[in-house]
Amino acid sequence: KDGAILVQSTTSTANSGLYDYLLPMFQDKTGIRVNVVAVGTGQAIKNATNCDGDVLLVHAKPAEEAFVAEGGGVARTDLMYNDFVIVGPADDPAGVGGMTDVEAALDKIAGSGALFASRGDDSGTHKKERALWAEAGIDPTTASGGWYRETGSGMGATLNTGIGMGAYVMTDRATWISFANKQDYEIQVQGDEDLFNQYGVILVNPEKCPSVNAEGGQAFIDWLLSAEGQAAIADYRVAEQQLFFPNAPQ
Amino acid sequence: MQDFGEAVGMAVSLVASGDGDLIEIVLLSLRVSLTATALSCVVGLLLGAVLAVTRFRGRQAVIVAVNALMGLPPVVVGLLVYLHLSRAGPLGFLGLLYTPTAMIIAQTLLITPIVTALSRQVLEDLHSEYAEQFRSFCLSRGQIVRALLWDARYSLLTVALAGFGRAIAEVGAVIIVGGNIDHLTRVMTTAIALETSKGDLALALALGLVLMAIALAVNVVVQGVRLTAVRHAYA
Amino acid sequence: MQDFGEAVGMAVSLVASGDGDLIEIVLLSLRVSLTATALSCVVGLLLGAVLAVTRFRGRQAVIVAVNALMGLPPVVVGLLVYLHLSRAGPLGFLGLLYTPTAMIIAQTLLITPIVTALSRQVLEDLHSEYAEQFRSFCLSRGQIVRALLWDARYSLLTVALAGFGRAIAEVGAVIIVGGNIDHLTRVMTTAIALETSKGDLALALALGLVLMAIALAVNVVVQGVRLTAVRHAYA
Amino acid sequence: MAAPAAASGPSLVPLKVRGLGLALGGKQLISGLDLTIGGQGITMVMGPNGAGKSLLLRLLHGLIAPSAGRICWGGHPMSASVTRRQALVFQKPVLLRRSVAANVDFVLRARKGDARQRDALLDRVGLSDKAGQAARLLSGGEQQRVALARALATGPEVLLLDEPTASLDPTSVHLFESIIRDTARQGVRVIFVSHDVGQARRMADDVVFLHRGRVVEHKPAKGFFDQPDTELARAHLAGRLVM
Amino acid sequence: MAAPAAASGPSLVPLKVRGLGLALGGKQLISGLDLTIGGQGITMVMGPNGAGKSLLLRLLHGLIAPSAGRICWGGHPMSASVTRRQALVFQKPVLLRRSVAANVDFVLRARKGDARQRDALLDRVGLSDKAGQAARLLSGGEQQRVALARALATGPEVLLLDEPTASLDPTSVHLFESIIRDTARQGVRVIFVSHDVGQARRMADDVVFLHRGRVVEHKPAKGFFDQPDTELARAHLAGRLVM
Ligand SMILES: Nc1ncnc2c1ncn2[C@@H]1O[C@H](COP(=O)(O)OP(=O)(O)OP(=O)(O)O)[C@@H](O)[C@H]1O
Ligand SMILES: Nc1ncnc2c1ncn2[C@@H]1O[C@H](COP(=O)(O)OP(=O)(O)OP(=O)(O)O)[C@@H](O)[C@H]1O
Ligand SMILES: [Mg+2]
Ligand SMILES: [Mg+2]
Repeated sequence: KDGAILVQSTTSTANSGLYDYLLPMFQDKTGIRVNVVAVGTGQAIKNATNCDGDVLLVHAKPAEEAFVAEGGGVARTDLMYNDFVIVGPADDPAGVGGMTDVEAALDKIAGSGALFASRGDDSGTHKKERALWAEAGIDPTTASGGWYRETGSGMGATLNTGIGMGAYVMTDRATWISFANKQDYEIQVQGDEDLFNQYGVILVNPEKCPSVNAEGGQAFIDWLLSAEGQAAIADYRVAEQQLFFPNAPQ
Repeated sequence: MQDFGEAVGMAVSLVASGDGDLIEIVLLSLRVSLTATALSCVVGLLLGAVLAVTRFRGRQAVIVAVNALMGLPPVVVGLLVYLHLSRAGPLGFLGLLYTPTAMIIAQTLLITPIVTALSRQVLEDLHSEYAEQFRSFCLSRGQIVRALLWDARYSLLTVALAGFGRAIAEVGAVIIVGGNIDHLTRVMTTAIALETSKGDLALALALGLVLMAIALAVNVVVQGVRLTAVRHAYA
Repeated sequence: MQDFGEAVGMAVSLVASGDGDLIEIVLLSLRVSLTATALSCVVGLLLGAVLAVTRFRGRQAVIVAVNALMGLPPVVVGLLVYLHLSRAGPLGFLGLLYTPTAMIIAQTLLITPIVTALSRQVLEDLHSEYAEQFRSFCLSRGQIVRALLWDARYSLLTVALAGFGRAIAEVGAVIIVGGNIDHLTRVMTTAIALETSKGDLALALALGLVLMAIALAVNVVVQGVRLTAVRHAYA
Repeated sequence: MAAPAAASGPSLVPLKVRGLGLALGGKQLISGLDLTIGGQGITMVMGPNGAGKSLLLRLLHGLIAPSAGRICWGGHPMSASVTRRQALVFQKPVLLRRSVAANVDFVLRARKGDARQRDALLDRVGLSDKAGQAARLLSGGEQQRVALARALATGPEVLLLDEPTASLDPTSVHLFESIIRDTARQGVRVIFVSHDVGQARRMADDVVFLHRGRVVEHKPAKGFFDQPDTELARAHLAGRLVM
Repeated sequence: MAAPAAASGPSLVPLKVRGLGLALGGKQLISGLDLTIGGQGITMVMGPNGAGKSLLLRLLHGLIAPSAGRICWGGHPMSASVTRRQALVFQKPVLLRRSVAANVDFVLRARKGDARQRDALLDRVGLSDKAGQAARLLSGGEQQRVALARALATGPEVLLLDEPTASLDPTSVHLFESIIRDTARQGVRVIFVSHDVGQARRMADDVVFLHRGRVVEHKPAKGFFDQPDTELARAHLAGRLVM
């Protein structure tokens, strides 16, 4: 147990199976065991603020930067990205299939009366979704409980719920590809630059939190950002699709 | 730990503010869990009584199974109900998924075994005293069951409260079949889970305190009824 | 609904395969929940017995409070334990967060009120018969408590099983204080929650069935012990 | 009072018991017990503590199944419908956690008796003024009264009484004896367990003397008391039966 | 058998009861009861069902608190330490869900008595051969024996007996009477409730006659039985007391 490090992570990376792929490689190389706690982004940051973790790996850039600014973390580094997509039932009641302009697609969904399931949990994904609605000039919360359904849950749970009620859902691609309960759902909207989804990695500040395993944590971050780690991220595939695209600054 | 102090203050001001959203959530929690408790008492007390008074081959096995079902995980109950009520499921046409009704169904399934197992034990203990006298009176099974339920009613209240406690505290099943949809199916526990995942632990705890206050209020009412009734009753 | 058939098959082959990861998770679940049940029986049965036999001002209030605490939401317990054990918390120096010990603590807190409330009722019912005789014997409170616990032991087993059921099925508390860390703190219920969030409902259900099988096994063992003991015992 | 439901089929007497045996908890408590009770009247069952008197009443009432032998009531083998036509006053009254009145009402309702009988029944056993009281808070003797009232409420053809006057005061003993004699006179067959030799002399038409689960003697009362056949019975009546 | 623990302080007699009152459930069950019991011997308490005999024993034993008046045992007001020096055999024996032997052991252990007394006690009440049996499956009379054995196991200075022979066979009644007489002779003060007039004549040194929660008469036995002062007592003894 000694020497092991604890990563506070979002559920999306954990649920995609990325860690199951990466961690054995890292451990083989360094002998350091990595334990992952996968929770909502907000809870992950809160846990890290309470010093309950060595590394933070989430996707909510403004919140991450605030965390570092307040002294919770040493520094934030871009790690990888993927993108968000909007999935919907095959019969596509709002007729958004194939659209690449996400604001237009949201506008159409809002106008059609078709259901839209939002995470509603203040997570990175949820924040992104709200920003997109704002850009589309729509305030869906006025329809909360109507066609706009805020599930207040993680990505997987929101997908289960959305699919259960036939609602459109915005999800990160990694979660979607590895999601097993797709039923008749398909990706309807993708490819807009606005759907970009950046992941960052932060070492929890050992000055503020003396219990932090700074050495191990830094080793893990260094490995992730190294050419080897980045290549490993790029190599991870589910259903023959790449889930994450490494973009650490070289 | 400052969160805890913060939570207490927040809980008080939440309650004091009479926030409309909170009231909505509280009322839905009560509606769902009280209905589920009532339904599972109807079924569970009867089943428990029948198990307590009848002797049949395999009875021990049934008792073991019911006791084991007290360990039914809420998530599993949620999934089973979800699979039945989902659009692809056999009862999908009812359109019940993500409604309070679905949540009531799930909680009822979850706590019926608890009420059954515990009331079986309570009633069997009482029946060990009454059994021969009842057989002498040649009572029908229905008469025996009714007499036991009536004479053990004060002890059974505690059983019902255990069921209610499980229901009102439960999150795994209602979040799957209810979806924690704001203004539709959000209850106290799913709201707490949400605030927790947001990292707003103080608010989550504050909601938890409110929930405990509600549970306490229900228990006070029940105890009040019990004491009033006992005053006119027969040891 | 095909998921359900799939789940049954999957559960069978999971168990048959003797998968090492599954065994690890099962053993941890059992270790955590059995330990928590044992601890809460030590505390809860004693408290329940003391509440059953003593009369003091405010006793009714304590009983109502304990009954209400049966409705303690696991997430709230998880948060409270988290806030204490977190590095930033008062007991953070112990380094217990995200360990099985933390999970045991959380589950113990969760089920102790259940064991207390239910055993209080069972023992009070028995005590109503014994009370005068015991007072005539001038027993100390400790002697009374011990005698009641012993004479009610078969009924109290059902109470303990209710506590165990709540513990083994519980996910909200252990996931917060345990973190559902693979190979460290992953138990059956957190694994089920994980598979559910991955959308692998069949696997989630299969794990749920395995969990039920475990609960059943525990209950079979307990019932076996009970029946063997009753055969040598006194009505 | 409920008149015996004589209309409900052929009579339950004579009672014929053949080769009755009962083993419980690995012990042979009753063995090879033969007994024939016919006609009308009151049969007293006597015998030392632990002889098996209460077990015999339970067997005759169908509450426990014998491990050997047969019990026939008027040609009917033991069955629920035979039980229904009898009433048993237990040695320890088992009262419901209800009022005295509710205890009687319970039986009247369960047996579809006439609800208006209740007050008459309570009056007859001297409990009119306790109707509203919690039955389980009654004194020992008062509890036995409730038990008798309930038994009468079923309108039995056979009345099995297990030491029903053990806790009664002398006046009430006489009252009960006269109630029971009246009941017997109306055609109800009474089988009565008692340790009270004086009572047995006053009440019995015939006496069954049990010892260690066997019928040692069964004789008309006069003969039994004046000239018991066995040394056991003689010693019992004299209060010097050594175990 | 446990000899009375006479060493444990000044004697509990005389008993003085002054103005004793008890109200339960809104009913005045005992009122203005005065009673003085001194010296040695056996005091019989008699009276009709519901007179308050069992309640009086409970009050004298400190199990319930009076609503008026005082009880003094040898100058000590009622207290736990007085209760500890007494034993009460209840009208309905309350047996633990254990074996006969364990029921006696329980008391011996609780009162730090000598564990080796158990077999002697069981032998004395005629239960040696039932030591291993479940106490609650015993016959009525056997249960009363266990209750007496347990009471003797506490080595009391005062023995309160509530109809302890009501379910016993004639031989055992004699056995119990001689045990109780022996115990009284060893200096234990015995207060004995019974409905059995014959027994009272055999045993009593003095008689307290209770009626409706009041002491109607308290006289030496001979005087009470031959020449009761009151019509009530006369009627009671004759079995013709009308309520
Ligand atoms: N379930 C049982 N298991 C073992 N022994 C039993 C059981 N029930 C009764 N006995 C024993 O059977 C014997 C006869 O019991 P029963 O109650 O018939 O006695 P009884 O003749 O009615 O005595 P009493 O005059 O004391 O009432 C007793 O010794 C009792 O201990
Ligand atoms: N808790 C109570 N509440 C109300 N009434 C009670 C309570 N306890 C006893 N009584 C009544 O008090 C009266 C006296 O009871 P007690 O048991 O002392 O009678 P007793 O003289 O022992 O009669 P018995 O000869 O039948 O044993 C009875 O009428 C009984 O119904
Ligand atoms: Mg008997
Ligand atoms: Mg009495």
